[in-house]
Amino acid sequence: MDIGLLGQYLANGVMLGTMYALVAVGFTLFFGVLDVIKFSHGDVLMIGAFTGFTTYLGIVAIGIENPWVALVAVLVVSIATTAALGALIARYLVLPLKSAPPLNILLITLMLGTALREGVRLFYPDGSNPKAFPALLPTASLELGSFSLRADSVILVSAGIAVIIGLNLLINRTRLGLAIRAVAQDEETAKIMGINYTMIVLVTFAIGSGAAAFAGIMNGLYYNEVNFGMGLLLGLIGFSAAIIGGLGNIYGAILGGFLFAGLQTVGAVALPFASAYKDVFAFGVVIALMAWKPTGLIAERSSDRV
Amino acid sequence: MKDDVMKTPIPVSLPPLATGLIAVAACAIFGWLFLLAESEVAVLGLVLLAVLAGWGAQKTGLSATLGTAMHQHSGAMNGAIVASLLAVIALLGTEHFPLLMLSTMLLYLVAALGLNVQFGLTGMVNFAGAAFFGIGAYTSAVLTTHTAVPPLLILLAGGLIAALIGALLIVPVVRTAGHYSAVVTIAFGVLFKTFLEVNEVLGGPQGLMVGSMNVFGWDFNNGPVLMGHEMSFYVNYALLSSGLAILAFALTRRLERSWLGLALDSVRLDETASACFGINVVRAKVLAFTYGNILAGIAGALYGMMISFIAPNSFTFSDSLLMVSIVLLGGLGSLWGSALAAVIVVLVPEKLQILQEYRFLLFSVLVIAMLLFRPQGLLPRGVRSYFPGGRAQR
Amino acid sequence: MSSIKIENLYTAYDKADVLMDVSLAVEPGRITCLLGSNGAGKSTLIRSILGLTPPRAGRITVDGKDITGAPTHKVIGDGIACIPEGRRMFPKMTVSENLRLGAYQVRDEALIRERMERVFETFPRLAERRDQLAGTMSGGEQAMVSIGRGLMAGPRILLIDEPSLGLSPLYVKENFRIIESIRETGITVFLVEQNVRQTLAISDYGYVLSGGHLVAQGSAEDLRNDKEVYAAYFG
Amino acid sequence: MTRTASRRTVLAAALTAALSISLTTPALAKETVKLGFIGPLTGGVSNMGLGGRNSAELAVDLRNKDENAKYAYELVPLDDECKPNVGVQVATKLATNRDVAGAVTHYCSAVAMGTVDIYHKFNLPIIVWGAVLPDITYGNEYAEVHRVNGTMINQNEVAADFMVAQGYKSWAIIHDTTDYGKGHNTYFTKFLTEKGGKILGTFGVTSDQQDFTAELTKIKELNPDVVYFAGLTPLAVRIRQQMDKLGIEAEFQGVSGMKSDAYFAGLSGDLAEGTVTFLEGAPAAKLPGGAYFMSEYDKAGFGENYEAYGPFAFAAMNLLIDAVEKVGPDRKAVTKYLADVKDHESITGPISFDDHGQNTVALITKYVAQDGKWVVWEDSEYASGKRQLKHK
Repeated sequence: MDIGLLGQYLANGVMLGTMYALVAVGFTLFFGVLDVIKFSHGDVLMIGAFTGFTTYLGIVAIGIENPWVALVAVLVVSIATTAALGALIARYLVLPLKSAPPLNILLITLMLGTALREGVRLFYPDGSNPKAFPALLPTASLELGSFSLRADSVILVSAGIAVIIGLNLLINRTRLGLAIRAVAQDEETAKIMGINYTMIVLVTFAIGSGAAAFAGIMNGLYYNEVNFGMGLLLGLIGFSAAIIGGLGNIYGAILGGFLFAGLQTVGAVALPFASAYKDVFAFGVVIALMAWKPTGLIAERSSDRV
Repeated sequence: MKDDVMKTPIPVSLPPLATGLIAVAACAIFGWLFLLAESEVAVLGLVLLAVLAGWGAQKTGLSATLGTAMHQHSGAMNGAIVASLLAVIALLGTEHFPLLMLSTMLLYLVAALGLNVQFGLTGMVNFAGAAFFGIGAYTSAVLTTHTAVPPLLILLAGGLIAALIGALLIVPVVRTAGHYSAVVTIAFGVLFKTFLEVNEVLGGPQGLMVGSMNVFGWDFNNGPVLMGHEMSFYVNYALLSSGLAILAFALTRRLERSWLGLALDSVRLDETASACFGINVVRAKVLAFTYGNILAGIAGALYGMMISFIAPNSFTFSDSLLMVSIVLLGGLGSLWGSALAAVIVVLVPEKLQILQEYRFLLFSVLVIAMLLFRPQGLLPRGVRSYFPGGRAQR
Repeated sequence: MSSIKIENLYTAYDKADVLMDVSLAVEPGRITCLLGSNGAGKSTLIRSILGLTPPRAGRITVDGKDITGAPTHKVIGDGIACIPEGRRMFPKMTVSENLRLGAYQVRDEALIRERMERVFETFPRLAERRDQLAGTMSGGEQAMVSIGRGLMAGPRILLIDEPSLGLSPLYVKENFRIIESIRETGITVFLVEQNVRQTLAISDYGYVLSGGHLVAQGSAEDLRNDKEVYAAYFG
Repeated sequence: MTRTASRRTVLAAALTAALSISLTTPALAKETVKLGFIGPLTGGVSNMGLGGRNSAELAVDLRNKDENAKYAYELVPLDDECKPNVGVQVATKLATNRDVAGAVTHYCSAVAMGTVDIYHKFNLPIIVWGAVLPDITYGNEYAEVHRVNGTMINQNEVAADFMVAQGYKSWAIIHDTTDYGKGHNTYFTKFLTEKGGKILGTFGVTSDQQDFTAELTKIKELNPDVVYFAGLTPLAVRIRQQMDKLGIEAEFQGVSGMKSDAYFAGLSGDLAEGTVTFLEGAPAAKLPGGAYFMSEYDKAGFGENYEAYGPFAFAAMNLLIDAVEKVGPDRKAVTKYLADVKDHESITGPISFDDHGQNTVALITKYVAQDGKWVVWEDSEYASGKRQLKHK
């Protein structure tokens, strides 16, 4: 295999890994503050993508043509809507079930995911078919032999990594982040410190969901297509990535995301059996990894959250 | 499908046993009507009735009386429940479809009981229930088409193979806990389905035919003739599924109330403490995991024969979720809860067929509502009680 | 100078009452202690004041302001701070971050820095270890962090829950000395303890809680000398 | 009231728990005959199922408006979720309902394979409207089972012929791992190899896959003339889009499952331009009945498009109704009538069933994407030479 192709695979993998990592970070945040898995995360991502798509249609309808203006509007509206949705989910579905068996939250959010998905499929105009997400980024491409790198991919990956770094700084360097970490480590003591627990939980869910919306838009801009089922597998993979990395640890989520992307790419191109086995391969490795490192690659120590 | 789905206010003065028997009879009649209900009006009416009855039973203390009845007269009550199940099957007699649904429900219950031992007792999550169910079904497909193994043995083989393949997961499942083991089973579920689809040997995405059940020359795909009337061939499957469900129920109950059950409970509550008391945590987990998979495998094997055609699409992650919902909706560790939830999870989406494409939306909203209003499950498990010999009482 | 007044308080977990008809007053500028054995309901009382376990009935006022059942962060906002039982570090945070959290509701960064310096003066050991993770410190050091954290908020009233629990006698003595010095700065202290002798030695007034009921009260000196109470409750 | 409206009513009724809904049509003197429809109404391929359901519904509604119809028809639509076990359930439900005289069933082949036994066992005459696996009709001797659409055999033979004639030499194949995608792959590979085409690589992908860059990068390395895709529209859209991302210049060739307007709705710019695909049956728009179907479908105001197989569902339902009109709502009689169907006019071309109930006039129409529409090849500017398919 020549270097160009290798570079191409690498570029694909990085793109994929960035998206997975963004989703995984959300899982890790929710798990950190509330010890819960919010399984509707993938579908919230889909809602973010559809909100962005609808915003774009609206922008075009009022006659704004500039793609950068459209992009900003799409991002702002979709992240805000999805963040609000995340906070609502936390307030009305997750917090009320805190004292119930933890699996119930998993089930209720799974069901919510189904409801969101079905809702879009049934009530969004022609929702059961894929939608063409506009290409708002410059598409100039750099061709180096068999390696083709497009400007939009570069922008997307950079933006995605910037968001992850930003989230990391937010968690580790700000007063809000301090409160989030405090809640994650010891809810009750955090309250005693005067932290408004409910508010922090809602804000965390809003942040995680906003990140999902960003991932959704990124997905749309990259694949130029969104559909009602896009969140299902992404959610599943994001969850697996968060777990193999080690739950409650942002670095773990990032590691897990890139690892999963790598496994899929390797499974599809570098292994002797048919490429359709790539998911079998990727998930098989996940199982083996869990047997080897039962608490993830970056192990969660006693109460190492966020 | 019993206990709580009670209706008609009964004077509290009746002795618990009488109340209990009337309740069981009422549930049986209700179940029979619900299975037969076709029109949206009838279905809606019955659902409303059940909700009202459940609510009423709580309010009037009827459910407490029922609890007492189950507690004090377990022999009579269990007998009555089995009898009314048989009565419902007999009443349905020639009705193919309701019998098919009833059998499906019972088989899902068997699998859910297995999961309940994993989830509810031992605290091990398993999101690959449908995969183990599927392993059973595929085992029966291969064995009925390619071998002459007696079908009753095939059921056992289904359970055994499910346990064997499950053994591959034992290391990661035992070593991990909580969400980490959730991901192991989720990964396995996805892997299983994808493998079946990609692979050609087991029929690929197309699926496989499954031979019918056959006990000593009695082919289950021919309707039995009873007093000159030909019954639906599904009566065979309904009877066998009932037998399987009753057996699984009794066995699981027995397990729950034995020393072993106590050990599993303590593993769930505190692994470290259990280890301190000399409980072999690893062995307990291996046992619970295997037990659950065997039940799922056996149920799947019979399900495959009944449905007579299987494909990877029938054993997806979302099917595993249905099984998980049965366990959680019923209440973790609650066997009767699983029974009630199996009815809801299997039957309600089917009855919602009248809503066509809207049915899953409504179903998911319903489950969300149920979880919000009854976070501990519909019939939460009572405080455990250990009885030497495992007999009765609750 | 601030005070807490508790009137006819009932608090329950699930359906079982843990506190029954408890009334007491924490006088401004003094150390008021609450004594009682394990399970008497002492910590529940603290939780009730803080709003962690809202009372079922009764009234809690701080300087005349009703805080019954208010959310915890509001109670803290009213000038109350708490040094919780068992110290409760944020184990994966550094000493400075733990201290910083003590002043979570303080917005003035300069003030926070100033207070942190004062804590480091009081506990020079912490100054050396400000970047160490709290979870990796010894029990005694954690106790210092916990007390320091309580002071970071600059409270008017400080609730201290069993500061001697699980500490070596040397540290216990040191802690009580510091608590006594806290009073000197004008902070009202409500001290909950099992350690009768040392507690009464530094307190001004005391209450005795048993089985959820208040069974005795009096000045620290009276309680010290009350043979009956001693025999009945602290045997 | 139209069916769509009544469905909404049912939903509203269920949600508000209002019991008083009236679904009864105004009193008619006619006897009511129930006809079934089964397809995937939920899940990933529900767009196809809903399109089929709407079309079948339209056939029933139109006939009910006809004064000369002997019976009043009522549609019993059921959802098989594209899962064999659910399919067996609903097939049993339908087949054991004595009021149902016949049914138009299944889009998913695996489901149809699982249910044909049931129809045979309970003697319910059915017409398959979308499933393309040959074995559904050819794998058994059941008199009850018929199919109006062609099998994937016909389609791929025409496809291979046509593409080789266009001068293409080498192919890369992507197929989804469902029965649909794998089946198409099998037959296309067979016919293409026979006709001398060269297959450079075959890639299986899962039906919910989003990212194809790994497979496509490998395809880029293989450098084929054509990328053949066997699967449905959503994946086709993603693959075409990502081919462009990676700068793959090959011609894109599809199968019947992507002959949907959603292909254009899903693709930005002119990426769709020049894609070729194949569909069984005559082009609906060209037959007199086809134009009528399209305008009536628009008028009925369904929320979803009729998609590639809607016309088949419409044709199948009409055929079934014709049978009932002729011989009455008796299952045996309907089965017997269907066995002898020869050159029955339909919007997808004439229908003639062979011994296995398979429509033998499996006309295959070639389509090319031109200016955001699927245009019949012979009418296109590509055929006339005004435009060129992609040749490297």
